[in-house]
Amino acid sequence: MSKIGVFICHCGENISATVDVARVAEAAGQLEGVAFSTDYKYMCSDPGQTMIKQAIKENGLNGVVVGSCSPRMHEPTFRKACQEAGLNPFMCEMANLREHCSWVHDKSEATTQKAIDLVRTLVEKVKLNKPLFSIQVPVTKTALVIGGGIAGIQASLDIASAGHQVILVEKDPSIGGHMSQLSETFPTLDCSQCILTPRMVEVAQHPNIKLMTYAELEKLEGSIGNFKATIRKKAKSIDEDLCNGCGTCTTKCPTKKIPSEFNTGLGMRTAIYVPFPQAVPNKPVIDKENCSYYQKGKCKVCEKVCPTGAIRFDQEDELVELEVGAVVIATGFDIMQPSGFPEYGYGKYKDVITGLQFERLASASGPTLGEIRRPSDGKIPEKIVFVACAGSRDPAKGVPYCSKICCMYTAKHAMLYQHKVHHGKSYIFYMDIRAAGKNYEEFVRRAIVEDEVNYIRGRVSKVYEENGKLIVKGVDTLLSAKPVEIEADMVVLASAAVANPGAEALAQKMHVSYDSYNFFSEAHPKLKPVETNTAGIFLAGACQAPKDIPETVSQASGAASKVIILFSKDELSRDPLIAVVNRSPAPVFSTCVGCFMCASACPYQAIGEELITNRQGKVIKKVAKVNPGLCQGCGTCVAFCRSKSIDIQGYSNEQMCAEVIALLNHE
Amino acid sequence: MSELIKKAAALLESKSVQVVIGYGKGTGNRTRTIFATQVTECENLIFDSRCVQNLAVYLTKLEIKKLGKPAIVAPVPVLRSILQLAVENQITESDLVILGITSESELIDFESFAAIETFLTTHKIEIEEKYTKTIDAIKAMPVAERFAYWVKELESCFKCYACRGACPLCYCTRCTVDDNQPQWISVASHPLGNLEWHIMRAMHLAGRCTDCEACYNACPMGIPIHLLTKSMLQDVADNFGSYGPSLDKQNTLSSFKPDDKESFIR
Amino acid sequence: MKIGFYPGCSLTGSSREYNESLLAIAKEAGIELVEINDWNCCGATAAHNLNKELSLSLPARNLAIAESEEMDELVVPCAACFNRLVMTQHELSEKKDLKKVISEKLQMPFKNEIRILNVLQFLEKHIVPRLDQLVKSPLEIDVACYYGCLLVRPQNVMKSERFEDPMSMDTIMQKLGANPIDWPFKTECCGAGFSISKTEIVGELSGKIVRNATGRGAKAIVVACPMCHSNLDMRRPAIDSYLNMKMDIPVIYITQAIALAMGLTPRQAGIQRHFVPVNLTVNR
Amino acid sequence: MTEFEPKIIAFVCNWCTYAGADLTGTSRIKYAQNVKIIRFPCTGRIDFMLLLKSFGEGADGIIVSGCHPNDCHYTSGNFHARRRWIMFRGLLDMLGIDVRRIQYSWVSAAEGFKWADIVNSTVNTIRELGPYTEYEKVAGYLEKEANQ
Repeated sequence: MSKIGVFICHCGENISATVDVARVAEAAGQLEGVAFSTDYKYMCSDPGQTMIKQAIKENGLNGVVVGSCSPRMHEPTFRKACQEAGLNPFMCEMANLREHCSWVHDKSEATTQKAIDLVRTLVEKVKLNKPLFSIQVPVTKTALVIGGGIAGIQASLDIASAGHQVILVEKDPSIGGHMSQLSETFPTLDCSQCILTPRMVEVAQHPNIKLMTYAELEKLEGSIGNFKATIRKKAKSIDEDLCNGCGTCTTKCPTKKIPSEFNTGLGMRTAIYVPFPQAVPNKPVIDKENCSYYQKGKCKVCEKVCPTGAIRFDQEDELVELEVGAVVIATGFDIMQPSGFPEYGYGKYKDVITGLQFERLASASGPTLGEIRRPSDGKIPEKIVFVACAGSRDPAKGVPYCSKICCMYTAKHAMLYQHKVHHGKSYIFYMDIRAAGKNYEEFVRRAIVEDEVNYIRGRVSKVYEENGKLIVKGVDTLLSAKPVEIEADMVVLASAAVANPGAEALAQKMHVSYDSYNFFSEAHPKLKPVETNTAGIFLAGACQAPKDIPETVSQASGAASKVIILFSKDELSRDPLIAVVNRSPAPVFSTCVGCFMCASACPYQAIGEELITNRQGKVIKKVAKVNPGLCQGCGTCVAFCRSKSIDIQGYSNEQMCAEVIALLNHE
Repeated sequence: MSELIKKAAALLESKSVQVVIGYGKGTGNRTRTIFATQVTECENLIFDSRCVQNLAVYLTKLEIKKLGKPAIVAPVPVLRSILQLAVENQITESDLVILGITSESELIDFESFAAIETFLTTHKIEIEEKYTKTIDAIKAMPVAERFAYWVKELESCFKCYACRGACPLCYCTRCTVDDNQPQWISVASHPLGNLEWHIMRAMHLAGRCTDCEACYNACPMGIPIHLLTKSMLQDVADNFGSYGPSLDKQNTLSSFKPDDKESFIR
Repeated sequence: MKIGFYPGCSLTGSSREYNESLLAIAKEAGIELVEINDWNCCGATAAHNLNKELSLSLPARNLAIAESEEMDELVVPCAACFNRLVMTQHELSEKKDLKKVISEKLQMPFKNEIRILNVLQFLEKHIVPRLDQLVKSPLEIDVACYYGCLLVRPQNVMKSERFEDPMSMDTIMQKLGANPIDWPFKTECCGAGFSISKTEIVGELSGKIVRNATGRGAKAIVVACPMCHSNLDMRRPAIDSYLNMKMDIPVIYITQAIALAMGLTPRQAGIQRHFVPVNLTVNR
Repeated sequence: MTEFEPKIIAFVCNWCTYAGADLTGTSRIKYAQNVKIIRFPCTGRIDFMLLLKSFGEGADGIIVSGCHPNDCHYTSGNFHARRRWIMFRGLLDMLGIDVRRIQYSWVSAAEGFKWADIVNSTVNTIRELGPYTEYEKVAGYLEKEANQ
């Protein structure tokens, strides 16, 4: 006999403002099999949970329905409360009265009626729930960190320092990421490389970190605690054990005019190259696309000059399979492609550059050794215009969001320029100045007051060249409210921060969600900012959304601590919501007829064969069998099975049918 | 078909098989299935154009399996069913001997299921024009009229399940129509139950049906249920390329292509 | 396929040459443009600031007539008319309730499904594919393609990717043998509706456009909007007075350029109707 | 006479559309009350028999929604579902069951607006089509018998 308890939450006023919660509780109380029904202001609060526990004990409830927020929010909370009261946690279900009802409808009879319908539906489901028991699986205590920028470096160091193994995979020849390209950092103006490179070296030397550069994730299978990752180690054409990083090859390589990625095309590199002097590992790779030997079959100069004989032209990509228990994604961001704003003439005029290019110009290790010289003729620009929000906050450019870092780095750029070119004039066109952060506003003030940077509130409509000058047409919306034109020597675009071009494909490989801009989605915007929806995969840094260095480092440490928590136990419990093949009395044994269409449909190869034998050991029947360690509970097999011989716990055929019938039959 | 009789008798004689499933003379001008377990019974075997039952249906029946290893008289439609049953892991090559018969009524041996597949590549399933025309005509009706047409057609169904019994691919130990936990399909033979039953039957044959028409031939009320499976065959061809059983091709519904095309999902 | 044609007021008045040249090239390409019957004002300039329902009903009536005449596409050469018709179609397809209201006012069936083409879209779809055969005397001159504001906006409705730096007219002009110059004033404001009320503003804004085009070596400005044409051509005295010099660069419609390249006579292209004399044969 | 309020049932996957509908809620985007959601782990789990059951139980319309192609949490459940829907839709169409009454869609966890749009446009479509009386008549046969 069902004895179901129904608990309707007001969620403060979030639900009760549009749903008559008392009526919902009353209506639920009249449903067959409901032994207890009530409403309360905050079900998830301590008194709310106590109320549930008491009701379970006092009324001998064998099922619970909580009508409150989304189960994606509090299902674990209420299941745990039930468990503490001695009820199997899987006998608790949630009706989503907030996200799917009170928040999306106005106050009305229909809204209350819908809430009643949702509760009734879940009551009918829970009547058919069966006690289930978590599955224990061992944990592989090795973490995979993807991306070797500051986020990946921080996460790796934290996990490794807690005593766990880390494999850090970086697609470029060196770790360091965007931070290694920056000149100085706001708001302290300390040199980016000076604070980053010690961390890079630490990664290289840490006994628990295995570094794989020039490598990318090819495939990820399995689930939390037991992932199997396949990494493609791209051929570096170098025997890393032999190479001693002397650099002779890079100085002798005859192909010298390749735009350097590290210097954002403002400097050149050779075909065999180390991206920058402080690279980790400090060993070169051959860029096959540009190498004369690979392209034309002649040269091999590097091989001739290499003192250790480390060049390997026949090296091929290598696929490495790794067992890992957790994954941290730290793949960072990219900046909007120049084709995004033809009206600013990027690509057409050499002296229209991006903010990242300006970083290289201002960097002591950059192509101009830190002098601000414009790319076209090497002259020191007398007048620079900075365009904030180049692409950002502009739905027409596909970037309606704020890129968050540009206000600060643009102030920094103007400041650095003023420090280096005292008589120069700098202008910043901006929409708003967003300087929320410790010492940020003070920093911007300094740029305005002390360094006399001219801030113009308005947008730039066009940049074009006339008589050797870049004419910047914009509008000053504050004082004059008139169009302004500035004749500049150089224009710096604070191009929008966008997701990496490979982000979508990577997300699909790992089956994590991503948003409409291809940034990875966190599991909850407030309470689970470093988790993804896929258990065991965590996020760090700008791959989730644009963020600055301190924020990135904090999130990386957050992700690391989540991994360390996961690794703190030898086994972890998994929800037992998996598929099961039925059993029936002899002579049928199971209604499964062994067509194995389920097996070919299963995305996890979780379905195998089972031979049913009689007492003499003779095979009577061959049926499907689900491997509970591999099954992830998608239920694709269930919908396939013609004879309904395979079913999924927690979403069983009976439960789903009961829900359909209950949902559609009111009164 | 003295050659067929000779061959069948030899198989029984040598104890290579224990039973020969074939066609025999029935009452009047009709034929019936015979199960020859003795050499002498082989003389009753016949084969002519009247032999349209799909004998493959017996291969999965428990009562027949009890008789021992069978040899089966297999004209083209039966061969298709045998191949599909092989795809679905219901029979293995060592389980049976196939007495194949070509469309020219000549005997043909098959060493393996693969050989059947090769043979069938020259005997592809083709939906006759009279059927495509009927299907097109039905699809051209306004939706309400079409629905009324089928409700009327299905009205005479009294759920005898002859269609299920005749279909070589309906071999489930327990049919979902008989499942009452949950009650998937309304039990009685009223319009809703009939409609649900025939939708389920057709869907369960989606991408599997080999177009033998055994279901239609078996229906005592002459309901054109084969039009449903034929229409689905067309859908398979239109959406996923070719149809027909194949050993190395995955079943239509348990496989997919990432770029499968449709036009109705928003 | 039946292609409808909505001329609007300008094409029957101040920009008759636009009308003449469009029909001439369509005829030359063997395309019939059927003028919709009993068309009415598109409601440009004033209506959408004064009366929302009226501003939607006016264009909607034209669309409904085109539908009733079983047209698949409707060509609207005037950029202002085009903007009103497209905006109406967009708004009514987004807001079903509003569409119901407007349909009732129209008192005729209205599906709101006709494809509306501006002149550039029409040319790209129907004329450009036939240009290879039709161009008889290529226009080997430097031209400045001027788009103005309404042809490519608003971005979210027009879905144009390069709305700040459009290229479609440039591509067509290239096909005619001309050399479209790279210049930054393609979408700058010409002064538009101030043409009559505040002519001196037009003088300044259009003046900058004319000066830049001339300065970059263009021998003609090519337009696709009657309003742009009026301001750049008719308001030349105001322009000259702002610039303090006499500008003689002619302003032609893209359809006229095509007509000339097709070898039609200047009169067939209607170029005798301009204020600034057009003589494109100079550097042949 | 009161306006016809369609009964619409939505079968959605847990990872994309259910989360997308949650986002509709957190974004406070309003939609019609007529649609009620049942949560499935994956579109691959959604049995066509449940859709049939819904019409039998009096649904006027159905929404089936899950992750976009390539985005399935379980790799390929939605691809399998898509094939099944293609076949099922063809069969229903052949039988004269009004396929306009089943709206299939891909709504990701980030598409709160799209979910509201799918709901509202489906409610509008079903409102225009009216109650599914043809099917009700067939289904109602049972009740009539029971009442006698």
